[in-house]
Amino acid sequence: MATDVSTLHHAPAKQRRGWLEWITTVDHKKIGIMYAVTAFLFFVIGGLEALLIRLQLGTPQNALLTPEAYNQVFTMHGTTMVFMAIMPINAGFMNYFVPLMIGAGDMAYPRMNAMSYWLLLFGGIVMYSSFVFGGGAPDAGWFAYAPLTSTTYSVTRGMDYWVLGLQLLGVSSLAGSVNIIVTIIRLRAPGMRFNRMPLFVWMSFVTSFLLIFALPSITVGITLLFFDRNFGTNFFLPAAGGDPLLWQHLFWFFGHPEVYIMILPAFGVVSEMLPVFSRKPIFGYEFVAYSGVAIGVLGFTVWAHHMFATNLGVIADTFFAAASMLISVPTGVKIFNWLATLWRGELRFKTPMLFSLGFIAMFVIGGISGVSLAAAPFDLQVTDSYFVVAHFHYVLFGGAVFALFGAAYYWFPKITGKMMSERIGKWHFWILLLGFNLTFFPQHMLGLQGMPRRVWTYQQNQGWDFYNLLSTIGSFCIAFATLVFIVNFIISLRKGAPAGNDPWDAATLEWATTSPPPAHNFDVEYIVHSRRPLWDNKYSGEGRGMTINYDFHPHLPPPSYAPIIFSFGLFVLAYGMLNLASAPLIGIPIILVALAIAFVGMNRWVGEIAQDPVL
Amino acid sequence: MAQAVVRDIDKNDPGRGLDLRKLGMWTFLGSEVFFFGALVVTHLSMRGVVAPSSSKANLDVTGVRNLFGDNVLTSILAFILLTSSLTMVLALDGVKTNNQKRFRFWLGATIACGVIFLGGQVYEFYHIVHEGVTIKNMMFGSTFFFVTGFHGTHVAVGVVWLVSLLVSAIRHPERYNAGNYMAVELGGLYWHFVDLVWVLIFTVIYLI
Amino acid sequence: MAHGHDEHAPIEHEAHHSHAKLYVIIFFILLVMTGIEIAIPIINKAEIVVKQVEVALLLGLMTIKGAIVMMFYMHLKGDRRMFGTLFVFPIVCVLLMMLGFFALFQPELW
Amino acid sequence: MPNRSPAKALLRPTATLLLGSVVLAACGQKTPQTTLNPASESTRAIYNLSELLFWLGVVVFLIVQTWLIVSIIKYRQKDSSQVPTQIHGNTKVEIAWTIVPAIIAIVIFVFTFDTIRKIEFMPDEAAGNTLNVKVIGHQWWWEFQYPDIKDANGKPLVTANELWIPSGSYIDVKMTSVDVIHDFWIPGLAGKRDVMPNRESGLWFKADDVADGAPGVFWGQCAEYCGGQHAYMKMRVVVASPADFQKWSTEQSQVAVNTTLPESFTKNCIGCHVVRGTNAAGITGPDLTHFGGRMTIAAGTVDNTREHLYAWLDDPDAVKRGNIMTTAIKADTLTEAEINELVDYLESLNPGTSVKGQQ
Repeated sequence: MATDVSTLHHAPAKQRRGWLEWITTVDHKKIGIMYAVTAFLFFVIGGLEALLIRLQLGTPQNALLTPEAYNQVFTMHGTTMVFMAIMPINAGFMNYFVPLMIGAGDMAYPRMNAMSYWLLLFGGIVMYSSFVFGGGAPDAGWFAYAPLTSTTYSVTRGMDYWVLGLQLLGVSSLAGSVNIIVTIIRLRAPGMRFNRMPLFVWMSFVTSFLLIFALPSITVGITLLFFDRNFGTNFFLPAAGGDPLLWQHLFWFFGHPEVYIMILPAFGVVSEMLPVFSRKPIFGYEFVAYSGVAIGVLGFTVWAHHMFATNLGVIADTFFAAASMLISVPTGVKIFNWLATLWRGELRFKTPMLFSLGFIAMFVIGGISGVSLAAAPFDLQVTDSYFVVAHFHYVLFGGAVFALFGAAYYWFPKITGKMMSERIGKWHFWILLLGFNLTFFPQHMLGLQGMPRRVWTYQQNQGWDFYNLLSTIGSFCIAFATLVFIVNFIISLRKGAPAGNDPWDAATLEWATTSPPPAHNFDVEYIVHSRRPLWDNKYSGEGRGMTINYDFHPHLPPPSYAPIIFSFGLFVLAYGMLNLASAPLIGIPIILVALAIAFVGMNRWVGEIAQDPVL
Repeated sequence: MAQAVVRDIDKNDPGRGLDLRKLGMWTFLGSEVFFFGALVVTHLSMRGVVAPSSSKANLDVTGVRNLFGDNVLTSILAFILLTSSLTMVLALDGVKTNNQKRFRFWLGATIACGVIFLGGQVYEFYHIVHEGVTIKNMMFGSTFFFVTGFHGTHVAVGVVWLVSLLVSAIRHPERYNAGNYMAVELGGLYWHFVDLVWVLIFTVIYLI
Repeated sequence: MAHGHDEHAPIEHEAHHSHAKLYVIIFFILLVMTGIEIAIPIINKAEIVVKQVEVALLLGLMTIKGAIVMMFYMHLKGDRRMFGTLFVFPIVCVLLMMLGFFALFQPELW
Repeated sequence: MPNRSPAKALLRPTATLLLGSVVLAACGQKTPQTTLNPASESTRAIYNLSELLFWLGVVVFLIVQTWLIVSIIKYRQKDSSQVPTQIHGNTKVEIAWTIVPAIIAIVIFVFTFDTIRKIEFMPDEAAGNTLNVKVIGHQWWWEFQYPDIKDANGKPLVTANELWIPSGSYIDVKMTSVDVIHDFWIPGLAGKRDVMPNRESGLWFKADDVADGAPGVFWGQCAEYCGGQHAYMKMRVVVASPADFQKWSTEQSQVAVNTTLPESFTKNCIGCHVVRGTNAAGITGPDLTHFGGRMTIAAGTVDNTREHLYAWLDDPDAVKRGNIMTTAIKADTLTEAEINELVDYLESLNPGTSVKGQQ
């Protein structure tokens, strides 16, 4: 820190080539790409698990999967999609675009950013290695209700892998969120006041706060669970006085905000795309931004609506029903503002726009079923039935996944410098829309006809056969649509038309730099004067949206091995913890090795900070 | 000229010129508040539970709490941690006033207090386990060791942090002065937070 | 635009003014309050005041102690507002949630 | 509505879809576990609430989709060089559409609260007309106890997987679990309630009247994921007229109609099962005293017929993989003769009043 920063400005950073370039990178754009690609791989894995589920349920009394296999598959499907697909895809887009949209050169802590990514990858590996080393994957459902998670009822090591995988993913998310928050508070370009930030940045900001406030609760929960399973405590074991409901409180206090953690970035992306393709500003910027904040705050007061069936009592039922319904107000405001953004615009139906419109149409259905679930008595009939499965897929697939596919089409030109094929993109959209509705709409009916969720099979002649078959057919349409996307991605990556800096005639700062952006993002510093700096410069006159400061010295920290070494130490530590109670003679040496690796990484890291005062 | 424009335009921004690492530290501590909140809720809602089949089933909360006597040991620990907060802030005062000697002395004193606190906690745990309350055999023990253990872990991390700070301060004295004290301030913030948690734990677990 | 370093710092900064005296005074205030805290349950063994009042007294003292540590030792008093907001907002949230949790689910604890 | 024709265009497919599912349900498709055919006061109250929710949902759905489709048709880009008027917002309009969802939410809340009141508090008139039932969840079957009805030994009457109740009475259900969390759900009669270990939860319901000799059968199922065979933790609820119920309960509280245990039963079964009037007194498995009259085997997994029972005793793991009986009976544990002997005996345990085979 004694080093004068100015001497570092033009020092050429050592660039490594090939795969080492990716392993050592601290560039938020490369990290964002790694996040997105890894998350997409997990999305595909989770999708294959979903296909297995649908194949098994396509016909009554099917024997494709044993109950044990089915239970592991649906548990891993949920866990994968929530923690390893949607959350990290969001994190990937945030990583790539938050700094660009606020006119910053990088994230606040580039090395910590790399660590967040590596912990995501390692956490996923820990979780999936349970298939190989754990005697079976986790099998207690993604919300892992005690005491089904105890060693009595979940006899494989799967749940221990689940706990340790989640711990790594939790550290990853916590570090990533602190990074985003600090980046947004501190690194906004001059003049980009909070109420001028792009709405995607706003939603990233809110999401990150939700994460740092919600994660501790599940961290405590899974640590207690780990102690119950390994060190003989009885927190959740009713036979010894423990309380399974405590788990539900700890889990859902995290779990409900988690829903908004997954959907708010999608709201943000849609709020970026709709105005661009309507060629109008977002209608009611403040209402859209603050309703996001309101959703975030209210999200912490509704966790027990997942527990209506546990006999909470009239007072708690009433409170949580009311609070949950209240959330429909800011959500409704957002939807109306999006619709008003379209009104009297000049709509261009490019693929990202199609996905945004599809998002609105589908999300509304999920919202309506969501409000009905908040009505506690109705919830008592349909909770834990396929109606709930339909509801949250309309929210998380029809909502988040549609928006994120849209974002992929929207930002692909910026990331790669090439356009994605519009023709294939439209095929992708329509097949996905069809397949999605075919898969999940019948599930409303299934729930109303009394089919519980998480059943590995069912008997015929209960009025469920036809809807299940439809749903299974639909799921293959979704799989096919995803294949179309992958094909489009590969073709466009190779032969896509050159994109240019600003292919969509957009409004925000990421389109002011080249596609793909240089390592330091911007050659100049922008001084922002409006919410749509680029648009206003184009349409209201040069200098109305932003002015340029040429006296600008971008500085980037050099590539570093420290983050991956440190993360690898934590990764090894997870396996040490797994063996600590069952085989201490193996576990303790592994832990010591792991701590040594982590120490090496940390030591390097501290040394690098001393050279270059950025975490 | 451009710099002047920047300054002017940023005048009212709440994020203007904040130290990056300090910002991150406060954000992280905000998250830690929720962490200890969840732990304390767990303790409060579970500590009174008497296990139906526990070997110490007849020992209820009052019975266990008698093990603490009139909290003599805990009161001493509270006193030590309080003192360590004073020494920590004096160490920061030392570096801010370019007084290397005071800085290192008080930093060393803080570390010493931390180590004594940990020793005291180990002794306390030993004593309680000796009386037959373990993390396994009753709910009070489980939650008590869990909450205080997590706090102790935080203290231990703090001690390691401050030791590495002290080593660095001795090896590179030029890095710590009135213009460059953020590393000390960050360590201090963490340390005071741990003290703050003890203020909470001391009241909620031992006194109430 | 380097990260977080507006001031291109010369190596030797002018020394700040020392606040050691204030810190020691604060320490003694905290010490006295802790002493009162410890004394309350011992004195009240005879049930001079009802348990609820005792608990309220202890929680009140705890809050004041915490606030003093935050304001003076963690320098929130006089520091930039953003830091305090980032820390105090979660504290307020956690307290409200705890109140809500115990009111709705563990009313017997009151 | 600003534009009529698209609204109409949307109404038709919606109606078709809704009608379609009703038709589907009506023609030949049995839906024994449906929530849409309430047969008790509380489920009717819930059904009424869900109708309100449905129609409000349809209105919101139509408004949003119409608005969306009209915008798409009306404002598609005509001239790529044209920049539309830049509208940034309109505070009055936005306040309006903040208030409108709030009003809808309040309306829903008022009806929700009313329904909560209706289904949570048992009415005063229930006093004197209440039957207590205790539900105990096991992995993966249901135990039912009637504290008000004593069996021949003076203990509460116990049955398994088939709950008989009198119509017109208030059924006060208390429940708990011996292992993990289950959930008691008979969609036609009551909403879900978690069945938790070490805790007692409860609900009440009052089934609609049925005629003498024409009991109604309702299907129910565990609704909280409870491990391997969560899918086959089913139950049947038989709503009988008070007279029929009286007859049934009198029969049920007797000892078994056949108290001569075959040797293979003594050898293999009495450790886990009760047959009242004999020395079979195990409590791990379901009470078998009047097994022959029950509708299903293995908690609703298969119908109670000789063939199914034979298959079940031959290899329970093949019928319901992983259930606790597989720890005692493997594929080769029993000989053919023993199985036939057991089937004969178990099917003989039928006291008379039964709805077996008539669902």
